[in-house]
Amino acid sequence: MKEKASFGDKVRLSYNGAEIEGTFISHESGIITVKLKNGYNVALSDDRAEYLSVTRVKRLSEDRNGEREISGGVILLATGGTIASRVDYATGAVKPHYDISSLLGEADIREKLGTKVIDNILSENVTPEKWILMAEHTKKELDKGNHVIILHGTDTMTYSASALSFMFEKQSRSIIFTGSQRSPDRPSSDAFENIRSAITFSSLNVGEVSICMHDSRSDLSERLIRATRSRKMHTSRRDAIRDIDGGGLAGIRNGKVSILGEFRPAADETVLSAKLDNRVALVYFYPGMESGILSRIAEKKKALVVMGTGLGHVSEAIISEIRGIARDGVHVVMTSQCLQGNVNLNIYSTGRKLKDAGVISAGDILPEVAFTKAMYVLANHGENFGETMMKSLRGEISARLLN
Amino acid sequence: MKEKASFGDKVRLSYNGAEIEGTFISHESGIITVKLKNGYNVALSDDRAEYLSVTRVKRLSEDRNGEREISGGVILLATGGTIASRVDYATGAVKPHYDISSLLGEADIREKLGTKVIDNILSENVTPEKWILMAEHTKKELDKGNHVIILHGTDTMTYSASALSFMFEKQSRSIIFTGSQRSPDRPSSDAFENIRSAITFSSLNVGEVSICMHDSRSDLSERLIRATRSRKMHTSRRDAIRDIDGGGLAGIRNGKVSILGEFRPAADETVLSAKLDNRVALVYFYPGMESGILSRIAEKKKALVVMGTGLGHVSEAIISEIRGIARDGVHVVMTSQCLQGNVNLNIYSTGRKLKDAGVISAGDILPEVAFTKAMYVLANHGENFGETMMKSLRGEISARLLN
Amino acid sequence: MNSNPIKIGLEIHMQLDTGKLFCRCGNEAEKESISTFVRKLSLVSGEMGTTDRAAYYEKERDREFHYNVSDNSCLVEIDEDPPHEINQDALLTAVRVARAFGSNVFDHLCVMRKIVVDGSNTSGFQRTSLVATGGSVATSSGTVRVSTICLEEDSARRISEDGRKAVFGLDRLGIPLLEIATEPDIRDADHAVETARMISFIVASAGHFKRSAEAIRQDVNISLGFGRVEIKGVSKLSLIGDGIRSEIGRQTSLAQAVSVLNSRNPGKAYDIKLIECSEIFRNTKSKVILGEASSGKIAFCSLLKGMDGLLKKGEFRLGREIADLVKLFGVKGLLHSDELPGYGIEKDELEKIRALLKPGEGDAFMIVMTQPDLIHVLSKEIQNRLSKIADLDFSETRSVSEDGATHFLRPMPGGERMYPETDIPLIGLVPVFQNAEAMGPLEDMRSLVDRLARQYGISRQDSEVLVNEFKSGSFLELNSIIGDPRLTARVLLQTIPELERTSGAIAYKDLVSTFRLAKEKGLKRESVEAMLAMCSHGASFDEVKKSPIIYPLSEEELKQILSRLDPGMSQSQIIARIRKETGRPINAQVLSRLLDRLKDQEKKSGDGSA
Amino acid sequence: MNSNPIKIGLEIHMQLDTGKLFCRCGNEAEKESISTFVRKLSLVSGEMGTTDRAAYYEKERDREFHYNVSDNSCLVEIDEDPPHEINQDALLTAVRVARAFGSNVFDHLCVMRKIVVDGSNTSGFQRTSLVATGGSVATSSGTVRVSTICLEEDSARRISEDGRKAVFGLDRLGIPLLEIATEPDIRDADHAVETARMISFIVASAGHFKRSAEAIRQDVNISLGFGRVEIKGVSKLSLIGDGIRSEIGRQTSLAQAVSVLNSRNPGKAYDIKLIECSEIFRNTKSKVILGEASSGKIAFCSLLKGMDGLLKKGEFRLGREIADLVKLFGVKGLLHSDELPGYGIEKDELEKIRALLKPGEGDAFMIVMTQPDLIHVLSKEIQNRLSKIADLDFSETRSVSEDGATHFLRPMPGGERMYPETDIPLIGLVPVFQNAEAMGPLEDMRSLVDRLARQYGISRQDSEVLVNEFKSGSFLELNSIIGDPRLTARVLLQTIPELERTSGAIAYKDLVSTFRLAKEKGLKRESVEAMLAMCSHGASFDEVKKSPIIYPLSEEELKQILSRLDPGMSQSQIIARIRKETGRPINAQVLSRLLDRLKDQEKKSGDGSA
Repeated sequence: MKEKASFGDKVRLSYNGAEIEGTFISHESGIITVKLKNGYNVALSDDRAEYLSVTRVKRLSEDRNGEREISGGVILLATGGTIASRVDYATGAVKPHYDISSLLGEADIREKLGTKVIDNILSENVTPEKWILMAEHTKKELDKGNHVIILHGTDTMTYSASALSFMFEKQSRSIIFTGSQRSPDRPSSDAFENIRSAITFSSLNVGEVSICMHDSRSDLSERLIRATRSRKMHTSRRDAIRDIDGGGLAGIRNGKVSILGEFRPAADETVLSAKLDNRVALVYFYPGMESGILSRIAEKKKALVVMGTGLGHVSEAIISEIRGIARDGVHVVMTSQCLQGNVNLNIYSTGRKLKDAGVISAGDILPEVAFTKAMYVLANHGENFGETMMKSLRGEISARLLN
Repeated sequence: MKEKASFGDKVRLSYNGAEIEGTFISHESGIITVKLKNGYNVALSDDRAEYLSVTRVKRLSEDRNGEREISGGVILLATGGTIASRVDYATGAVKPHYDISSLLGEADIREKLGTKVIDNILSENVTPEKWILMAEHTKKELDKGNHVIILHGTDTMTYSASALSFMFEKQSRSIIFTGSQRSPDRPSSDAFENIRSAITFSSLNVGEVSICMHDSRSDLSERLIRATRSRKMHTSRRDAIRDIDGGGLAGIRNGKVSILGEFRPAADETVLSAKLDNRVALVYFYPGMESGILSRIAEKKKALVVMGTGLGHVSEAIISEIRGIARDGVHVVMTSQCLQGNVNLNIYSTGRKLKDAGVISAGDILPEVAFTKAMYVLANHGENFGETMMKSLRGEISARLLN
Repeated sequence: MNSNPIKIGLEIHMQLDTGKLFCRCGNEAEKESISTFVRKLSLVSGEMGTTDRAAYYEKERDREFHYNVSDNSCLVEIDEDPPHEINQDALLTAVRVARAFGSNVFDHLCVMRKIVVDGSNTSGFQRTSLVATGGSVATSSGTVRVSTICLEEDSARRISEDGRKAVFGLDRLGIPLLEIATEPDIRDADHAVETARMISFIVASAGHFKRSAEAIRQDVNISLGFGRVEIKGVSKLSLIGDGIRSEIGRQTSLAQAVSVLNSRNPGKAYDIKLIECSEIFRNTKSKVILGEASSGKIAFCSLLKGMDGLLKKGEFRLGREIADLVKLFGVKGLLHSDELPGYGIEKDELEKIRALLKPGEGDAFMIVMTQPDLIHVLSKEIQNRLSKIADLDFSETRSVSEDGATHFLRPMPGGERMYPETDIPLIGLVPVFQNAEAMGPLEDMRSLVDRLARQYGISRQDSEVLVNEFKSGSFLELNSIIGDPRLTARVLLQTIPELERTSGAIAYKDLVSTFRLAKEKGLKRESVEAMLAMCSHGASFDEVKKSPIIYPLSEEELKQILSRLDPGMSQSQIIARIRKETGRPINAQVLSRLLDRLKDQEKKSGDGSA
Repeated sequence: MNSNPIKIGLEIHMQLDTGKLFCRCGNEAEKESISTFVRKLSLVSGEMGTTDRAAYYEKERDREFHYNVSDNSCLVEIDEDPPHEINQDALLTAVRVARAFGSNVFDHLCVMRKIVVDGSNTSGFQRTSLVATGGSVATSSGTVRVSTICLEEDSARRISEDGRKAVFGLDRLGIPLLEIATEPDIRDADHAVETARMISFIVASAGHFKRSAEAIRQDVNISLGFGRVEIKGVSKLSLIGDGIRSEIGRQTSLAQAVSVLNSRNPGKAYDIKLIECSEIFRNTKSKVILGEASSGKIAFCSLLKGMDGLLKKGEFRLGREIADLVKLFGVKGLLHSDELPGYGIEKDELEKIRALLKPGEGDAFMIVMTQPDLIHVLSKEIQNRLSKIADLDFSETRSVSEDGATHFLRPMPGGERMYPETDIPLIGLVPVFQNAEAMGPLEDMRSLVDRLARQYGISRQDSEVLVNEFKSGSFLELNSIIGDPRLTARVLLQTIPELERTSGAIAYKDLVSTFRLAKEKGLKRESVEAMLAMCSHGASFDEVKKSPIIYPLSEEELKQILSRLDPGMSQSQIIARIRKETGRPINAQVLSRLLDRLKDQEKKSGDGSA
């Protein structure tokens, strides 16, 4: 009885003696899902269901991506993520599926906007190769005089945005990442407000890669955050992406923009160095971590970003292992599990030993940002790795820590 | 010229033609450090310094640990950490070195207090074996009718306190961890207030393992936090250890205690299961993580706690690897890098695939707590690992998420 | 005119007191607003790619929704956390109820999202799932078929609405609702009331229903052949009957008006052009116009072709059909020619309006006071509604007021406003079946009445009322606290109904608290009643607990009062006097003892003085 | 009596304007209090295991310290982040200065913590390091040897103090201070002033010093053979001389008093027993006692053995030594027998005191108003101080008031109040030496005077004053903004001193802002002076910028005024009149042109009317 009907067909089935009539949705893992006329879906065990009739219904093409070129305006580049999610009938869960125009249906802003789909992935599947692609697409649009808004999943938004931040050594227009924590197939989605505010923020001409997301659980305010000082701090809240210590650039509330911090203005030209060396691993230290494990992770790597405890510590037991790894030419960068505050290897004996073992620390750089920065520095400033890691290139390290 | 003088001796040296007179501090790595009469230390390159005279000074014994047994009171168990730190002349940095009595010099509270040194380590060097030792010492004191205050480094305080929390299935008296972010050798140390408030909190008779630390940057208020809902969120602030979503049990401000949340009262008896299985690793997922790395980490492990992105995701590329690891009998527990909010494997296709691969998720449990819990569950409820991980044993999982 | 038979169907929604459906919050809030937040709702394509009409209609009123976060809500209600596992007690109850109706229960539950963009759901949808179809309930007028049994989430409680801002409380959002829908097998108003009662009883007997103000709501579907009208949210049984009767009357006369109208306007051209006419009313004395104008509204008027005498004359009430609609857009000032002159509008003003609109024979006109930016949508909406009515399509959603009259609420929602709740995988019901099996069938009405009377020693009459009013669950719970069935029955059947009639409603949680305190402190009926009276007058239970007047007078206090009283008074006179003076409960036993002692003393002192 | 030679040494502290020493905050704050926090300080064992006496003394006054967080501070100043790397500019300046004195610079810097528990350092210590020892400065009275050159952090600014609560601002905390200490080679007050000037010049000539109110502070060490007295925080050169002179007078007469005292009290028993005597003053008319009593203080008295006539008679002022001490504990009301009767205290009250204390021949007594809980510490502290004085040990830390008088501050700190700053590893100076080498030696006083006069075309006299008053750095910076050396010199040497004398101080940052605005808007001297006058009167620069009165009158405005004036007035009369009327700058050129034109017109109209 496989594939008796296809999505959208009208079906009649007998089930447990009763008759079920409706629209065929799916038939997976022994379950036939039918949408009844009253709108409810019912799930029927296929061993007890029998098709009485199937009426084929021709579905309209779903090709409504609505891509639209533009120059001298604002372009939305879609990469996937929740903001691009729709129901996946195969698993019953949400999957990326793009139709940018539906996101703009509400806003009376189509005129100044272009749209383009450059990828269609859930953001946990992003890779350094994808960042390079994103950067190249972005470069093309900047060169056309467009501000760029990248629609991206929130899970790895900080990783992607900071990677682009490093690769764009200069940028002539705004590059803003936005996304949503509630998929746009629900009326309460944050996608609409986030996109609208990103478009507003783009006119500030911030010459840094930044992120625009909700600033609270209310649909009243969005915040523009420096990519390299952002982090997703909640699995599900709308305001999950926070600025960690000094990453807040601008805010919007009821359409009114206010400047929250200093930022680099847009440059006259765009300089993109679309090179990343992906031989970097990010490692979380934990008490009792046995020696040997770091070396196994460091195999074939050029740099290791370690998330140590407190000011940047690991146990005595693996300091010597780190010394060996560093001696073998793998850069070891120390960050902190605490996320906030500076790493400082001068305070405790452990820190001094780590420093002596060749470990690099870079103030309050966030672990995820240190990870993407290491990829950029390896590929572009490999000969001065340590020195470049310690220098703030894109506001990723705070000279003054205020919180 | 090695070991010509020892710490505390009076010395006269000629240096660069001038004469230097003072107290000998150290001679390490080619540098002789001398404390001048005006209190300043000077560091002299030993190749240009010559001893003119050395007068031996007999130092008083430093044996002032001041251990003191007690029953029916409050006992401070010292394990090391910043709260026990003093200057280490070997490296010039701070190292643990215990003299509990000096911490109490200020407080007019000696009478009700006992003190005991059970270890002397920097907290990054703590191990599951040490947790068992701590638990056993604690048990002995509880059995004597004492409330227990454990002085511990803040770096891994959450790990240690949550490990004890799981091992103590019942406790007849308070077990409170405290520490300091500024070492007590400085007048501005937070140690004094933290210990004083921990002693006050102990009278609440909370039947859970908890943590008492500063609640703000001011020396005015401390907070009692459920061990399993605590996390160090700043490398250096006094209020670095925060309660993450519902871990606040009680507060103190100017000596006034207020109850902030519900807690389990002390039980009639103490039940300790001092068993942990240390074959657990904590792994941070990052974009582009290559397959193979997880398997290498999982070698000889019984459980892997993964810090995924967002609601608990990893890239498509390593889901199949996780499936293999799980099939080989290694439990895989998913937590979130976001730290706040629930892990939920039902929302996105990635999550559903992970669930299908056998991955366990446990609401909003913190990664570090999932790590110590896994050790406890493996050793004590190994046959029901998944089920027990998903159940809140010590308030580590919130039934209701309010933030 | 109406030759079609009347068809009536019911949807009964009953709250289950199991705790919320998709999180672990309880049904009752202690604090109703610990924080607030604001949301907007946007409309997106539904599962089948088309947008629902009713949803669109709500959205058109572009609003801001403010929510009060209660202490029985969490991130799930705030729409900041996906739903958790379904509440197993609620699921079990649903299955047991479905079996009691003889319905076909599905093996799996597909949780759906029903789009609701009026703000009553923070997510913009209500989670609902079809548990069973089929089955029936036997009534005195024959069998009424059950069409569907759904388990769904209750919506947020609407607190206030002011223009584009609506305020909701989250305390109710997410409480499980069991919805039993019947086929249109009901014949008339009385039959509907009986059917509703029967269905409610079956749900109540599953043990997870407690009667309270919002615990039950009924929707009535009624068709006279002009499309289906749904009367939403009827909270009392008696209103079902009244609503049905008045709706039948409304549709009947509306159909007559349409017939007149269509005869006058064969082309059915109901163009509504709202023209500004504020200049005409510059010096008006009309309070209606002046009042609205003072809040910035402006007068517009429009011709109503062919409607003269149909707007409000005799049985005809076409005017109200327009007024009910525009009210939704905040337009309070609607005046039409059937009631003019009047409302302080002078003849010369009317003449000027007529000069402007040039109404012909049989034409009417109306004047509305509104914000100019609403004019476009208002014209369109009025025109749509009139065209629909003229087509004898009366289908829509209506509400019913306390007097039984029904009012336009919104157009009837389409069938496509649902798509799957993607955050919740398919829920297998087989383990629930096993549990339901183990618990056996639900107790029927008669045997429950018998059991209550027998087991708790209350009168058969009381037992019957408890069961009929769905108070048996409350009775059992409260009695288990205090262990005094007669007191419990009295409180439920006399004290509370009387208090609710004379002062105000009493929350079920306060009732529970009252019984607990009475048990703890050994308080008697007088104290219980004093406490409930305070609750009914709006006191918080904290205040009640601390009030001295709920505690009986102590022996010492009684003695002191007695010493002041005329010794010649009878015991009942004394009780009345003390009650009046102190307002506090009197322990009759103690009083008797004291009076006896006083008499003895009197005797003795009498003896002494002899 | 005093056969020992007078020995005077100096410590000159000068702020370097390089930005802060151990973080990357600047020297100047825009906002002085963006948040606040509260700390306590606890005393712990020092490096050598003993506790410092002065530190203990501070701690005894158990206080709460409130800090205002300025916008030029970060977590380092809040003591919530360990120190960052040392400021390389400050380090380089220190090394260049040390070389200019011919001092021996160490190869490494050991940063130390100097315990300070008066709250002026959030950490409870000041970071300081010894850069060099030895060297000298040549003066007209011979060579003065330099003992040490230290680079340290400035302390927090004390804003207010009220009992146990002290308030500080973080804006100043952490600014680098270069401390030059001399050996006690200075002979007298005038020599001290000259030496201070010479040293300050050398530091200033390294280019990182800007004269401002708090930028320079001098400590004077003085010994007459009775132990070393340190006069702290002298901010003006002139006060150095006055302070030294008054301190010599004080010590000389104090030594004489001690000699009398010791002859009366051979056993040196200075037991202070404070006995409550409030009963005696129950009906007192003494305003001193009544005033203090109204704030809850109580009268205590004590015998002062052998001190009659030494407390305040002729040259003797032993009473002030006690009063200065008790003032630190908030005791304002101290009365002693040398000044009684007096202060409204009556004879019979004195008799009662005498009856209580029973003073013998040569004994004095005192009355103090204080809180009872301070009695124990007060008695102990007074007794300690008197014993120490009687032992001819006058060593202590003192302050100096504007009139040149010195006052007790606290006991002299011991030598053990320092231990290593463990958060900062040893700092190697060799790379700094290379930079210092590359920059060459500092410019000496004479060549700088020459260069300023020559290069900028200002008078030699102005140049000398600029250099002498350490204003050459400011001159160079300000002139680089505005490019007008004469205006710059005038502002620094005339405008500002005059304004600061007549109204108030002007922050250096406002001076910079004024010059920037003048440059940007092309404003002339009159405007600059108007701006500075506003600043001096306390206006914020934001207010200044927006004020119309700093902008010259436009041609139009001038015309209008002129049209109203008597045409017969002279140009200078006109200017005076306009200035008086408008208070605004006048562009002389424009005015002249207008006047000329007016005259022309007059002529013409004269012609016309002829």
